[in-house]
Amino acid sequence: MEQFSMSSSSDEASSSEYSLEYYMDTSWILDAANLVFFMQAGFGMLEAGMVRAKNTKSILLKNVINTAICAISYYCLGHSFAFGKANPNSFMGFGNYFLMDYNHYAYWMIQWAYAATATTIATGAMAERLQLHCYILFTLVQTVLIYPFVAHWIWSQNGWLFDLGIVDFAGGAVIHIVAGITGACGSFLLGPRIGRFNQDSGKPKNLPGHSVVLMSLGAMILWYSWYGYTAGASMGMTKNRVIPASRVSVVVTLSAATGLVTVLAIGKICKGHYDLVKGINGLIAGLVSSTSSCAYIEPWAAIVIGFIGGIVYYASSWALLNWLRLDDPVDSTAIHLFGGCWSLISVAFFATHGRVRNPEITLPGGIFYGGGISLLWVQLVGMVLAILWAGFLSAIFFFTMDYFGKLRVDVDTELAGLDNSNDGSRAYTFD
Amino acid sequence: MEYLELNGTKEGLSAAVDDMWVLNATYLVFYMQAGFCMLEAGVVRAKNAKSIIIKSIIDTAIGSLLFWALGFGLAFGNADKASNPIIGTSHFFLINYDNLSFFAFQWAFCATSITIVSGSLAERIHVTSCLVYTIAMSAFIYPLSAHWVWSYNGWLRQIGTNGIIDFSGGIVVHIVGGCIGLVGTYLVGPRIGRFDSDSGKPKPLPGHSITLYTLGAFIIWYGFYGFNTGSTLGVSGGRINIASRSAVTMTISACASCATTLLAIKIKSGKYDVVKSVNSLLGGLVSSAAVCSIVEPWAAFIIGCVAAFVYLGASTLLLKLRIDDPLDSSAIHFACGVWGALSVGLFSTQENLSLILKRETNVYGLFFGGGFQQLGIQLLGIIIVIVWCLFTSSILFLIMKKFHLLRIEPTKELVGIDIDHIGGPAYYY
Amino acid sequence: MEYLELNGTKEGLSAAVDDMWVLNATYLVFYMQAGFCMLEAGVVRAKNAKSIIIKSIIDTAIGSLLFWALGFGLAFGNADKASNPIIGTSHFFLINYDNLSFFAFQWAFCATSITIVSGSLAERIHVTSCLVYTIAMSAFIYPLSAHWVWSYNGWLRQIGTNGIIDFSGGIVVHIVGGCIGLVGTYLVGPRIGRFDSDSGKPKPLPGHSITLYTLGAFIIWYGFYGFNTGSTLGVSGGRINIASRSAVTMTISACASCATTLLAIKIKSGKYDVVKSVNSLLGGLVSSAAVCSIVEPWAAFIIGCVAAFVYLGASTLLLKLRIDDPLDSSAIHFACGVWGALSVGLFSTQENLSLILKRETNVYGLFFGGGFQQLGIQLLGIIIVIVWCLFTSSILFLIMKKFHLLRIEPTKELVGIDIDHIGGPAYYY
Repeated sequence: MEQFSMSSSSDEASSSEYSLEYYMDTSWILDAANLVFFMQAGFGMLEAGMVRAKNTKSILLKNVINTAICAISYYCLGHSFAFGKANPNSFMGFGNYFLMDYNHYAYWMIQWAYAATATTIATGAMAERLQLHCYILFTLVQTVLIYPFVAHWIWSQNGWLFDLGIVDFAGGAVIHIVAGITGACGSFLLGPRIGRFNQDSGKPKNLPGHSVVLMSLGAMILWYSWYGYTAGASMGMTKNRVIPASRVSVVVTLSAATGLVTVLAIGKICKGHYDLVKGINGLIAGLVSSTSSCAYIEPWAAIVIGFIGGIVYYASSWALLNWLRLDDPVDSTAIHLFGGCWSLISVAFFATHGRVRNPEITLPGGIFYGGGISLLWVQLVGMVLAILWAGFLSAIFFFTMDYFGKLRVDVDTELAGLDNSNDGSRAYTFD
Repeated sequence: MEYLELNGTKEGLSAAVDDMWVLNATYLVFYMQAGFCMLEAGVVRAKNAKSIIIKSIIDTAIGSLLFWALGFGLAFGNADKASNPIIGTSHFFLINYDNLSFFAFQWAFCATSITIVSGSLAERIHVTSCLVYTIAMSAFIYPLSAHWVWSYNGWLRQIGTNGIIDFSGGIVVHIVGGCIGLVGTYLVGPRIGRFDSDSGKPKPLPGHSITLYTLGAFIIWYGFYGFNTGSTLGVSGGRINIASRSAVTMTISACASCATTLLAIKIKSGKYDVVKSVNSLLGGLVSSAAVCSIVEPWAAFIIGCVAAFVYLGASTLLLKLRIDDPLDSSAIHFACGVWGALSVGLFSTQENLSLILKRETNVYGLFFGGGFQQLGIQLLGIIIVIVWCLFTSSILFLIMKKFHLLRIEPTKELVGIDIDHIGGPAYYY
Repeated sequence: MEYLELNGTKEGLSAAVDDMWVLNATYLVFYMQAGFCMLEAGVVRAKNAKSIIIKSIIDTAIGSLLFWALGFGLAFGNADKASNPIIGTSHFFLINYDNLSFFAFQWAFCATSITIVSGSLAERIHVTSCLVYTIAMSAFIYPLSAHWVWSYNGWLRQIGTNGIIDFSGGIVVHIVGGCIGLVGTYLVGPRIGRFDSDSGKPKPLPGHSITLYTLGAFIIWYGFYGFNTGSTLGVSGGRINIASRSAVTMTISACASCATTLLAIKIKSGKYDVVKSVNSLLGGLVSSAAVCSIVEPWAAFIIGCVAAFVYLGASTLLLKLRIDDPLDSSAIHFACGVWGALSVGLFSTQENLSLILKRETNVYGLFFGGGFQQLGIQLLGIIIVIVWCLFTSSILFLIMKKFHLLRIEPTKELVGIDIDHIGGPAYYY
């Protein structure tokens, strides 16, 4: 993100506002923002495929809510808290509420699309049992109180983690860790779905989603839009930024492919057959694993990162389910929280190319390139702080909702399916 | 659209960048066909899924061919000011025409307009009649409206100080498509079982897959970014700022409209309604089409909120009038299109309007003190286009009705079009 | 492809714009994977949906890894004219290679070629054999064809006045994919129940969802815009005009092909056939791949109309020969690919050909008086590539057959691959 100092270039934009460079950069951002937005369709299909047919409609509604409500709240307040220009400080931004006195609309577009992604990922973990109004309230909390602060710390030029020199190119921490931990909190407080664990033995039982085809469609759409998601974070094409954008495209593809292959191979070895559902999750875990580092690493490192990302996903998914009893219907905690952490940490080992977004700090190079472990500490601090902030605030929110009995649907509704009670009718009618 | 330099010189890198922008937008608009196809397939019953898909394919394929052969010439032929304000007369089959990226973009717009109609007529008309109205629309009805509103010498473009303002097809695409769909669905009559035969109360005929429906809506939304921002026809000369503004305002207006409907229905009936919310989202997008480049974000918010009620009102009114529009296409595209086109006269600011017109103007939105003139012109333009569509499409559909080409027989309708006409159902599980 | 300056210096703004164009196109081509995946999933029976998806995804992933490791080096290593015309020998693992956007674009092409094969082999082969042919194709078969046709020093590129012309992979991608698929499906044999065991008449085994099928086709269409227009490898220096032309001609050719099939089948059998029309649409796109940048729109129309009959003829012929290709992949990609590659020798105009070659040429399309040379070169190239694919893939598939890795057992085929190999069915309703 911003390492190529979007905000500074928009300061100097007044001079260059009518240059071709400016037009190109902005059109690049807009194109990328469209793609990032399209991730909503990808997540929508992915999650719809992973839930049971009786809850499909509610999950689709959830995604529409996430996108729409997020746009409104991010427009009103979220963007100001993250990137507002008045009274610069290291904790949060102020000013430019309702996009007033703000001209860089394209920048708002892509940031909104990022914020919407963070919301959608988080709510996936709470699928099939959360009351629908919680989706609306949670979206508000996430896009106004939780996400913008982390975004400010890491991506804004005044942010304190930015000053420390944290490297998070396309949001491994800002988006995936934040989304993963909030989702995990919600999912944990909600408790598992009915029937997820055997009542006697406590063994987890499979509750397969209703359509692997939709899942794959969603994953393919995600893969596609991921190019905009990561390459767009270069925030432009000129001044040699096209080179990291090209690098990003190659790196992301390699780590996604490796993630998929790794998880499929593990499944084949452990279970004797190819597990497509896990494989697709592995694909996404591979994508997530390289988000922080994608502009800075060599292609071979992408393979290593994707490989470890696949293992991290598979192991954490198993551990969360069997040890923590966390029932995450779409595995978003394992993919995004652990994948996001790995992506943030892996930068400290593999980084070699490009320059860090803070122009005053030179990227020391990863540990494998003899850069020392200073960067690793910064990355770890960023990771822990993002987890604490997002985890703490979201826990308060979910506790409050739970306290007033507004969190989880009642047993009858859950058994009948959310669609039948909340939205009136089923998602599918084949007569 | 085209307020920006269409006929400017095409030289050098900035021209290349402009064309690149237009081409990318064109692809997105073509991709909206996939969205409409899924949207429509999801909302019909499984027994008619295949027939609605073939209609989508026909209108894209046949419509594109005819627009290439005739439509584009009628719409944008002889774009120099000296020529005919009613109809274009050159560049048929792209003869002697070089600005292919502009052509491709217009082409995709025409395909969108046609595909809107098929939603209104779903589940009960002959595939053949789809062929007929596709030909009529792409070769004649759509091109003339486009000429009047968008061509440099179109007569609606020339009235008043600014001429009619329709940035990216709120009138030309959505009102035309929605209005023809409305006429069609009125003349075809409701689907069997849609209204109780005794009481006349509407009964729901739910579509077979909300998932497909939502997927379609998301794809349309995605494509709409090409639709609205591509209408700058380039990025150079500050046009990228107009495009950025369009992207932001259309997003806000769509989301506001969706949220309004969601909450309004929740408050009224205690349930969340996915289909209506998504429809309303589309309504918000449609109402932003004409106006997205010339309003402030907060105005887009208001436009979106109003669009929700426009959509809900229109949808309820249609049911009261016992007009059965399976996809609510006419409520979405016609009613919200009209609202969007009117809102140009209400919310456009002087600064933004001057920017897209490339000259200072004293006539702008009513709410900003720009007077009634622009509102009047918009109203006039809307009425003209509606009358044109009503007239031509009534004739078209009545002739088809006369020759029994319009509606399939009741027995076949009950069985489903797919079995009889398309050779088997869409699904085998 | 690569007729345009591949190795030109990459400096300044115009290089950035060019790379941006290539990258956007690359994303679109990768997105075609989603299209193929849905297309193939829709056309198989529900019991095999999961297995076809896993094949699609595996070939993208493994294919990408191998093309990165080996394929790209074999195809485009040592692109200076002094080196080997048969095989490239550098840049394995992207070592010492900087033009990453070009690499990514080529990569997406390779993935497309591989994924075409899995359609032909659907519903009856082992997932493992999919792994094997993916490795062979991405590391060996595809790269060599690409080297011959596209690399500066490829030997097919150097024969005759212009060398072989394959603008965006009609030969390299579609003929290679389609031909290997054809060999595979012939050696695997038809699905159980496809041909009546007594009479030998083909019986339909309809896919489980036409909706998915159409969605896939629309996504492929969308991705094809990247496929064809991205092959300019940039927009500067007038290349954007070539891209615009490609976008227009490919659309016309696809629509013409679709419309022709639609009407031809309607006239012959009285029904509209969605699957065949959509296949024909894809056939039109495929036949435009080699030729889209060098023909006039009207020629694209003719190419499309002929492509429809090429597709229909090939499809019928395959059934006559009792070759069961579940997706008609070989009819679409192989037959229409051949037609498209030949049409370069028939329809290319001197002006357009000079433009993409960046020099005056006297050898061009036969119908424009450019003589037989180009047609002959195209024919030669096609034959060479076909022979190459036939030879390598026969060996490959025969070895797999020998070791019983190719086809699953009949009992499992009847139950469906998903239950046995992939751990459960694709759907739970």
